Amino acid sequence: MRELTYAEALREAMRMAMEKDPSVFVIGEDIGVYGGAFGVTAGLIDQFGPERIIDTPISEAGIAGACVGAAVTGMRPIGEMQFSDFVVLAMEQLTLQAAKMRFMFGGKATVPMIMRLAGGSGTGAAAQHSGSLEAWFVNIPGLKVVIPSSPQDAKGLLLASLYDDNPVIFVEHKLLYKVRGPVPEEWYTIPLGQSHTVREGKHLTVVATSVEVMRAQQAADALAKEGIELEIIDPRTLRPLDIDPIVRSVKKTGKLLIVHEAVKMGGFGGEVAAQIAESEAFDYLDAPIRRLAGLDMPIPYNRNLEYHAVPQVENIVEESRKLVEGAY
Amino acid sequence: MRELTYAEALREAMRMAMEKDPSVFVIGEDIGVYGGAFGVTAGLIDQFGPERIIDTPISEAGIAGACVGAAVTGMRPIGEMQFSDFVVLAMEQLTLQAAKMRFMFGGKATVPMIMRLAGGSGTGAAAQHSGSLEAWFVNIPGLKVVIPSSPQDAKGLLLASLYDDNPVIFVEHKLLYKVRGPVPEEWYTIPLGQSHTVREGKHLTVVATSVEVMRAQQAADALAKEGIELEIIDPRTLRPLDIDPIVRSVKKTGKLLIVHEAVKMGGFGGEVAAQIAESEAFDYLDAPIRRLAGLDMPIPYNRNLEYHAVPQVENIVEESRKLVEGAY
Amino acid sequence: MVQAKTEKLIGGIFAREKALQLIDTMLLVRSFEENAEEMYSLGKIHGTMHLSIGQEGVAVSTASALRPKHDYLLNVHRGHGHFLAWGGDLNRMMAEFMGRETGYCRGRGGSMHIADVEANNLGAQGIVAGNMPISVGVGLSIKAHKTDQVVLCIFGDGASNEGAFHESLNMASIWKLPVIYLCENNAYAMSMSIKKATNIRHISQRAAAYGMPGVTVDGNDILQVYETIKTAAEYARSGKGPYFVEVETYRWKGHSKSDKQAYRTRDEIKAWMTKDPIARFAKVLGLGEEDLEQRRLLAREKINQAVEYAESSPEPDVKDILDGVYA
Amino acid sequence: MVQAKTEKLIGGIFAREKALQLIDTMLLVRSFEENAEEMYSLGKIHGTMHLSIGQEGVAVSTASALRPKHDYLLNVHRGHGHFLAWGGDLNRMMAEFMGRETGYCRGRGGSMHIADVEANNLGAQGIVAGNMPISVGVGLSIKAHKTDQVVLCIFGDGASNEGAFHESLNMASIWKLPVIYLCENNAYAMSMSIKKATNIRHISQRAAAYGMPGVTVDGNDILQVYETIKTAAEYARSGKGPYFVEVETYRWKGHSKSDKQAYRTRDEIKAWMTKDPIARFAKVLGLGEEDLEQRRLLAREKINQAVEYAESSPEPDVKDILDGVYA
Ligand SMILES: Cc1ncc(C[n+]2csc(CCOP(=O)(O)OP(=O)(O)O)c2C)c(N)n1
Ligand SMILES: Cc1ncc(C[n+]2csc(CCOP(=O)(O)OP(=O)(O)O)c2C)c(N)n1
Ligand SMILES: [Mg+2]
Ligand SMILES: [Mg+2]
Repeated sequence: MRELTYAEALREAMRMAMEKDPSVFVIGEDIGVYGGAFGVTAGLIDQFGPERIIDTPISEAGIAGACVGAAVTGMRPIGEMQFSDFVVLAMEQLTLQAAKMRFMFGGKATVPMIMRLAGGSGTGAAAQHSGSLEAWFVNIPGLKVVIPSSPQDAKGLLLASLYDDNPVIFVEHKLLYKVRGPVPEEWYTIPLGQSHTVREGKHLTVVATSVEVMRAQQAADALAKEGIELEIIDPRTLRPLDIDPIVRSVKKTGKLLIVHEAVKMGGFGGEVAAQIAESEAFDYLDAPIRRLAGLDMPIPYNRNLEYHAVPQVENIVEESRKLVEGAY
Repeated sequence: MRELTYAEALREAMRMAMEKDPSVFVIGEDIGVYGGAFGVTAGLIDQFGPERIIDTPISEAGIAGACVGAAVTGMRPIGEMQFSDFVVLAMEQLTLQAAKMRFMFGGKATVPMIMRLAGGSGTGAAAQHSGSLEAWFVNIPGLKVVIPSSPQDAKGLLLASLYDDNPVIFVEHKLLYKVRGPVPEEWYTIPLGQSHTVREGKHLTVVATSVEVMRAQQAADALAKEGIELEIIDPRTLRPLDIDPIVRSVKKTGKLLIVHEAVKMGGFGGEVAAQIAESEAFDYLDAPIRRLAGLDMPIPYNRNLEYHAVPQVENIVEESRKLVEGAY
Repeated sequence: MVQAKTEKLIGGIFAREKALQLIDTMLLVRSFEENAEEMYSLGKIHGTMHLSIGQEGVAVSTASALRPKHDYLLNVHRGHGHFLAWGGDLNRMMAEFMGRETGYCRGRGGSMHIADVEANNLGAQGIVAGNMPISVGVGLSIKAHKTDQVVLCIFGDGASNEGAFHESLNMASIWKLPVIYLCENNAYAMSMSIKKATNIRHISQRAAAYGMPGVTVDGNDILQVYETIKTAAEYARSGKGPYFVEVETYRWKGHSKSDKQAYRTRDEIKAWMTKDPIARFAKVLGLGEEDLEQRRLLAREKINQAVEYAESSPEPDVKDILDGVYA
Repeated sequence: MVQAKTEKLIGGIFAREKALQLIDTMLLVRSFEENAEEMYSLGKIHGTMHLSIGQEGVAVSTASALRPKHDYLLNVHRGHGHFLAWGGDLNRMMAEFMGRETGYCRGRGGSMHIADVEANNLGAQGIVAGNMPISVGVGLSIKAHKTDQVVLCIFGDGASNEGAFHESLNMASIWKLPVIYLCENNAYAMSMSIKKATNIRHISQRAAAYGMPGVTVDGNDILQVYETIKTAAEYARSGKGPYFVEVETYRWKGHSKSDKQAYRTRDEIKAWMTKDPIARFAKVLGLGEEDLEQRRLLAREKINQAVEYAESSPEPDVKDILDGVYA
């Protein structure tokens, strides 16, 4: 199949949507001639013009509000937070307005919008430009939270999010933008709320998200040589969470490792662990549930420290081995 | 011992601190002559004047920034968010500045500030004035998160937070403000990071926070008549979390129920469940870990719906009974 | 001066019939709130609410200068008057206040979130200035749909110190969005006097920071507000961009239920009560007290009927508790 | 005119010695950034950085009009010049850029977060306008401690559209806090022209919205900036409150490493390069090219020594990775 980078796949999804549907527009900082800080929207302004690829002043709350107001009056806006960290400035519009509006109005309004966040560490951007904040949104009813880990998922999930009538927080990862993979040329959607079993295996269930899915796959390749088979599941949507495939997998493997880049304490992994611990899979667990996640610290500038602040392939290999060999 | 309400206990702590230490001041909306939306700061302005009890314009980011800037230059500010929901407008200052400043500066700055949040539902204030957002802050290294459930804890934890050199998010509950309880008259502190076993019992460990501690105690009284003994543990500090007493308790009871008002999905309960599921207590569990928490919805206006949106005494009674009777 | 205006208006644009409707709507709003206050103290309404008694003139004059249901309304927390002036149905409004299934928001929203989406009334607002960023999006939507609608975005003096105010007015201005920013300056934000909260004489001076026209008018002078909003609406509809209108008015009652009003004097309140927009406009129309009393009774009657309607309406069923969270 | 000023300054307040120091600091800043850019392309520095080449005049004139170390600095992301002008040590600065343990932030902060807390330099800022709410708190702290310090809060044109700008200026004004708000208007916020981002001619016009004095001056005219900051500082120190200074300048380089600069023309850049603050001030001082070259070489030499220092400094030890998260 034809290959695209994750960034190109996102761009293609936006282009197809805008060609088909005049109610779709993109709004954010430097997304026009600049093409976005990570080039995701490169060239779109040439095709759709400044009325539909809207460059904004540096006003994140304004960007979010522009999406909310347009969505509730019939548009399907796609907002961009240049770095996911900046969403801290848009929390009021996203969590008190977009997420609650439909409910507060007795189910009589819809807010079909997407807010794209460029998240994650690994580029030396330090503590204020490397955040992984998805767990915040998972705690907010009314929102959906999508976090693609491959070019194919990026396109299919973006198109599905666009035609979901609820506000969607779409969490991307800077290190994935340049990753290439097969992407169907046609219009396709990947339903929200469907976990994806990326790799089958019988010794250990690994639930990973975003960039950690890629790392888990590399770890699995390495462990396969030792005869250890990982089953990797990517939830892809964190809210709603499709837990059943994970339950089934844990019943098969008896072991669960959860891997994400976000800080462990209070991170999304806790929710997965809790749901498994209260599920029927609980009786099949023959080892404690383990979480491998970001260290309890902001992302440091120094390259080496930054590398060690989040789970890398070798950490997944080691932790998986320990679990399978019964170290816990 | 002399009894005070939770609000009075908080006020006494602030008064004692301000009498002793000129670097302490309080800043927020309508905390002066109005005395605060819930009367917590009533009368303080008469004693300390408008320079130390600072009424602000409606500018939550500004309030948070005022605390950050004052704290890093030698003051010990206490900020107030009139309703916890409004903290969504201060997330940048709290999570990107206050929480990370010390680390980003190589450990060379301290930010000793408190941000008090009036949280929770039960007053008919509806979806934008009833939030329980503590889980967000638990995912942010650099912050401490304190959530008192009684007047005695309120005073002791506030004084401890004030003399902790890190930024503290101090989560209060509207329904607790009028609750009375014994409060020592002297200056005392309750160390941050110490769980409190509120009640001993052998059949089931209940981890509860804030208003749910009170409800859990009432549930325990009811169940005691049936011979079911709950052991209730209040973490009191969510970050850092003192998990050991919970681990010990679960090893004793073999069962764990986590109760909080915040929405279950992505809530703090997941972190507790995960830490127990990866602890040595895991092998002692003879039932799945259960969480009783807010329904997956914004808080509704209608009184009856609002009541049913969060765990009440009867829900805790029923869930505890099921767990003890082996329904899961 | 006002008299002159009156003649012109009563004669021309503004038929006496319409003027009388405004009086009746003001009376309805006031009765509604007096009743709501009473029901609250009787425990029939819970939560909190923000009464606009003394400010009714702004609501009726503004709505009458616009095209309710065609234009968009982004209402404020102190918005009962605007809700009714926008054509809100009294029964369904009362039902919402009493948390009934027949209310505008099926009892889920209450006073702070009451909305009538079909009428392009996008709801009252629980967050100060929370509707301002939304106004930018609605404005973009109107531009995209190429209609001649405008957005009426209402907020108080206190909202003018929120960051959202700044970002929104700037965006609306650079993109020439059809938004009327109506600032109801009632002198206080809860307990905070606008004199202490800012260092300027008129909030409308801030419009200049965005290259936007801004004016300040007497909010209790119905005809003046009416004309100003008309001007603003023409400006916005013609594609020139947003327009900022500050109206000076005053709330007679406390901010909400918990207010002891230690921050202001009885005299100040009394002084403002002499500027009652209802009495003032009645005078302009040469309406006598008995005539007014007649109309007041009719308003009360409507309120009583609405209460009956609401009280006989069902409460939401707990089994439907999750309704409306997701589409 | 400038000549006149110069005489006065060079003669009086502003000894020729000091003027020559400013030249040397500007040369140092420029060499530092030229070097940093090169090291970046060689992969010796990672992450991102924001070069201020072309804007050095603002940094040296501002710091020289204040009392570095006594006053407080809330620096901006494009703040290398201000850092050095505030008295930053070249070696420890270079070490920070290279992520070494000997750096100001032990290699944890890098260009965007470099701080020197002992010198009351409270750090560069990764968040646009993120330092503005903090300026309010530092101002309150100065008031509480009753010192004659001022806060220098630096930000760009783009920051003036953030909500934080609005809330902070308003609070600083109503409480008369000793803050100098220095807006470095270099015409663009990343790719966004200030002409598109706002609807006003000068950002300083916004000061009026807070009842604060505001002026706009040529940021590449060292003497003018120096005098303006002096005035602002006296105003702030005397308890009159905050002061807003907009300096018009221009960045010669791209916004950061990823910038193709499709949003501006070569001609525009060329035109601004003729307004080089270093060349201009050298002219004012009657400094010849060979003299200047001499000084340039001295600056380069210092840079090379700093690079040696940094390269011979240890990287942080991974076992200390959690250091500094909590006090
Ligand atoms: C972001 C936010 N901060 C604070 C509040 C609490 N609050 C509700 S109304 C109000 C006063 C608003 O004053 P103003 O804007 O002047 O409107 P008024 O009530 O005077 O009509 C406050 C502080 C809120 N609802 N939202
Ligand atoms: C809140 C926030 N939004 C966006 C960014 C990304 N960003 C960094 S610098 C910059 C441009 C800032 O422009 P300006 O304030 O004019 O300063 P300049 O870079 O021109 O010196 C942007 C958009 C950020 N760091 N923080
Ligand atoms: Mg007001
Ligand atoms: Mg700029």
